[in-house]
Amino acid sequence: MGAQTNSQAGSRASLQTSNKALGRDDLARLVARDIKPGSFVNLGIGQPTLVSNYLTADQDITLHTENGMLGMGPEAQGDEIDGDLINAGKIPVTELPGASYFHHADSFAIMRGGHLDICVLGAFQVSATGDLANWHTGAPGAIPAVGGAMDLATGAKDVFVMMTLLTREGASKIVETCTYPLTGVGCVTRVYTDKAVFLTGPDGVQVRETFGCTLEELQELVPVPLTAAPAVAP
Amino acid sequence: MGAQTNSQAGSRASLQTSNKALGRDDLARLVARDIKPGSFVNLGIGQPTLVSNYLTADQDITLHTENGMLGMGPEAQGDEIDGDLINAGKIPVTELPGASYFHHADSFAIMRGGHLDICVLGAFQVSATGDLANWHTGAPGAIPAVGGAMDLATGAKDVFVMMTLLTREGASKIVETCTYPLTGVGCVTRVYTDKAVFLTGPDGVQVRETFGCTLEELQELVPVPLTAAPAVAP
Amino acid sequence: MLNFVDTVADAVAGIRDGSTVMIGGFGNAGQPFELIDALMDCGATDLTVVNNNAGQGDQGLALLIKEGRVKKMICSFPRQSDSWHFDAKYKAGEIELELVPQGNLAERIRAAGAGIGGFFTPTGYGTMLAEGKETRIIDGRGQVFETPIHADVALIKALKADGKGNLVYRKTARNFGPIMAAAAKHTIVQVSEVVPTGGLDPETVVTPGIYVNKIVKVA
Amino acid sequence: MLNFVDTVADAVAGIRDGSTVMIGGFGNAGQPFELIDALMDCGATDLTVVNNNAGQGDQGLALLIKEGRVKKMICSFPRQSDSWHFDAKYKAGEIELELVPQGNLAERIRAAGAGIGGFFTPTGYGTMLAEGKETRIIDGRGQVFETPIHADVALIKALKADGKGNLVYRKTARNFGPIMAAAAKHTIVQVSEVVPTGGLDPETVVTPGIYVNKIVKVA
Repeated sequence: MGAQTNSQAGSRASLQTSNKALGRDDLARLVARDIKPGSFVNLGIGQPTLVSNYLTADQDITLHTENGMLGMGPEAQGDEIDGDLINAGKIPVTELPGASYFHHADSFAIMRGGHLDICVLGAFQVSATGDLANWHTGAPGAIPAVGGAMDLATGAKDVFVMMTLLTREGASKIVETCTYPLTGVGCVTRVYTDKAVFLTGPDGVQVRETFGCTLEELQELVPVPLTAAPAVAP
Repeated sequence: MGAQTNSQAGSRASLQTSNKALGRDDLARLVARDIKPGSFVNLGIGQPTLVSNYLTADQDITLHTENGMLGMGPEAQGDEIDGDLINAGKIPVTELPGASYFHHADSFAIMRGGHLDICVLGAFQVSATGDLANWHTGAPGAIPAVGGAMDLATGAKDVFVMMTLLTREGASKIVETCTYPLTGVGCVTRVYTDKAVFLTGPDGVQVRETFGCTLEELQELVPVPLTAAPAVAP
Repeated sequence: MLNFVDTVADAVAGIRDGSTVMIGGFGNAGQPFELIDALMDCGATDLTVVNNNAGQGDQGLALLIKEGRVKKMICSFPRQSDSWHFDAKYKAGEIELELVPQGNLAERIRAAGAGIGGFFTPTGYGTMLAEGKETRIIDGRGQVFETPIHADVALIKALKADGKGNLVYRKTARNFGPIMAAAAKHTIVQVSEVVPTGGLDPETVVTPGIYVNKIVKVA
Repeated sequence: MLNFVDTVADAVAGIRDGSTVMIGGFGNAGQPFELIDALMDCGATDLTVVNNNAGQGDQGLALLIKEGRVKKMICSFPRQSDSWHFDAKYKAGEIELELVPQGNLAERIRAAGAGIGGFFTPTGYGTMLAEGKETRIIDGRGQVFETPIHADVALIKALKADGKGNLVYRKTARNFGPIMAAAAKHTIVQVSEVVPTGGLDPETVVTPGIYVNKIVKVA
């Protein structure tokens, strides 16, 4: 499991950093390693929450939870469980030294004011220009619920998406134009999937590394033009 | 000095509640007695500050200072003086039990959000419809400075003005239309002067009581139509 | 005027049919359950309720919705695994929903308390939640005009109050309490403890008493 | 990234000519005098300064103005009994003044930190300070459109910082610190005391460390 997380080796010549697709935990570990030391980060509900399991003390990452806290610690266990100390997913969590509490408007000001270095979100679809769809299927009769997704998508300096590349039906979730209702326009900067890491933005979609496939094989799965990213540190 | 402060006696039949014009302290005492128990009040810099000398403990008035405090106490004396505890006039003050501190945006939210029951301000001019001019003479070359005057004028539920009725030159400061630059439009609800208490608003100018003059004598001084206010508790 | 009352029934007395009621809390943290139960018991109906969610399980706000007392929800996240009473009313067309991104919900409530007439925000721009709203490009970013959410009444939960109505909260239960207290004409607070005036450090007061109208201690 | 530095000179190193610099304080309370002196010494010029006032006496901001280092002041109350250096520059046409009602100043700074593109407020409506600005009637009240005030740098004073950069203030010295810290790209704080991480109660933190970049302890 060492090679695929050595992400700095992702050069044009050796895009493939794993000989098999990544599992959810491997992907979470990879995202965790890509987060710069000292960053302030919000991890979305669901798969992104796994990232916290792989952050190291050396990284000194401060986690934000939008219901009103910086310095959130791991999920609470046993006696630690306190109904007044929960995360955005309403799961009991813990408080780390140096934490702080604030009300909802102040908490969303942190997100909306561009103060978070990174948020990590799940997605239904990401477009070639970084549009995000992750809140609503748009299905007739579905009850919509948005929460803080739009604030995170438009507010954080970098928006990382974690998702499987393909739907259960085998369709690419990286698309030319999102067919699901949008969460934000042109906001996603990086997409972590089981088969590759993509960089998205105004210049189109670049591939930083692949897992268990070549760039050519990946291109066959994804309906937008892919190019290899220049070799740079993540 | 008892009669003129018995303001509830100000009926149509006996508008005159003092046989002489009021001094600054008498006026401050009168304003203080008119403030309803339990009110939250901001006293402007200068003459309005005198009002605090006449508030009683029974009234349980909470004073706001816009630099960031509720529960402001009297001016600090001797050892009480603390450079970190000042009022909007930058005078050292004291803290009463039950005080609270907040930052400037939160403090002005209290003012601008309509949460103060009363603010008391000085004025250059007040118009018949309650326009206020109190921040700028408009003189050529004068350096303008506004501070929190406009926020207080537009934000408080009731805006009381304290001023002499006449300028040094003998002109009425209650005017048809302000000639000085405005602080706020239609915001003043009551004007306390040395010669009378006026109620201003969309219905024109009503006189609640007079000091050392009759309504007729007052009308000769003031260039807008005056009527006697219906006898009601202040 | 600040009043300390003895019962939650006294606390909610006077809430009228047709009122807009803000209810604090995010999940169970900060939910004023006892005040919501009292609102249920007092009979007020035709309510517009502002809350992050739209009720969970068979308690509190969910029951108010079940009983048809809520004509409209303003919230960010109505659909949850146990929001069945809302779901049923919504699918039956018996409740109106104004869905608001959570940050816009918080900022609009804050705007009401702070006397702001409206504001532009990038959140929601280009999405279906901005449809029909005024937009403009500011500094190169698309932004949406959002208006304040005022309320007749706020029901919130705090940890402690002093005799002046100053409030402190506990951990993430703080959430919507401070902004709802400022946005409502009449703020009703349930607290775990009332301390004498002077018993809270002025540096640590989160909601100044100016925003509080009624306080009830709940065991 | 948060850095603790040893000297005020290190703290202000890197402030460039032409920067917009917010300076905390109201009167002397909360004025970061040592940081202002260091800004004086570092030589940065052509500055736009955001402060409630425009310098008093012969110290701090007044000296920066006297030395011609400030091209523009954004403030609410420049004219004071001892604002002679500003007065002279202003009368000589050597300094630009953007006069802002104090609440608009605070709210515009807050808007910058909170990602708001602009807002409508009744303050200033119908006055000369609204001339040339967009207005509209909202709920029957005239309102003026105001835009956020961003800054490159904020210089503020707090009482204590912990190892994470969380700040608490003291009494009315809090004033502009919290909102300026959020509105500036780079926030530099002078404190009286640095305590270990964990040494501040999380309930009482006023400025979370996310808003702080450099901290220097001043004796």
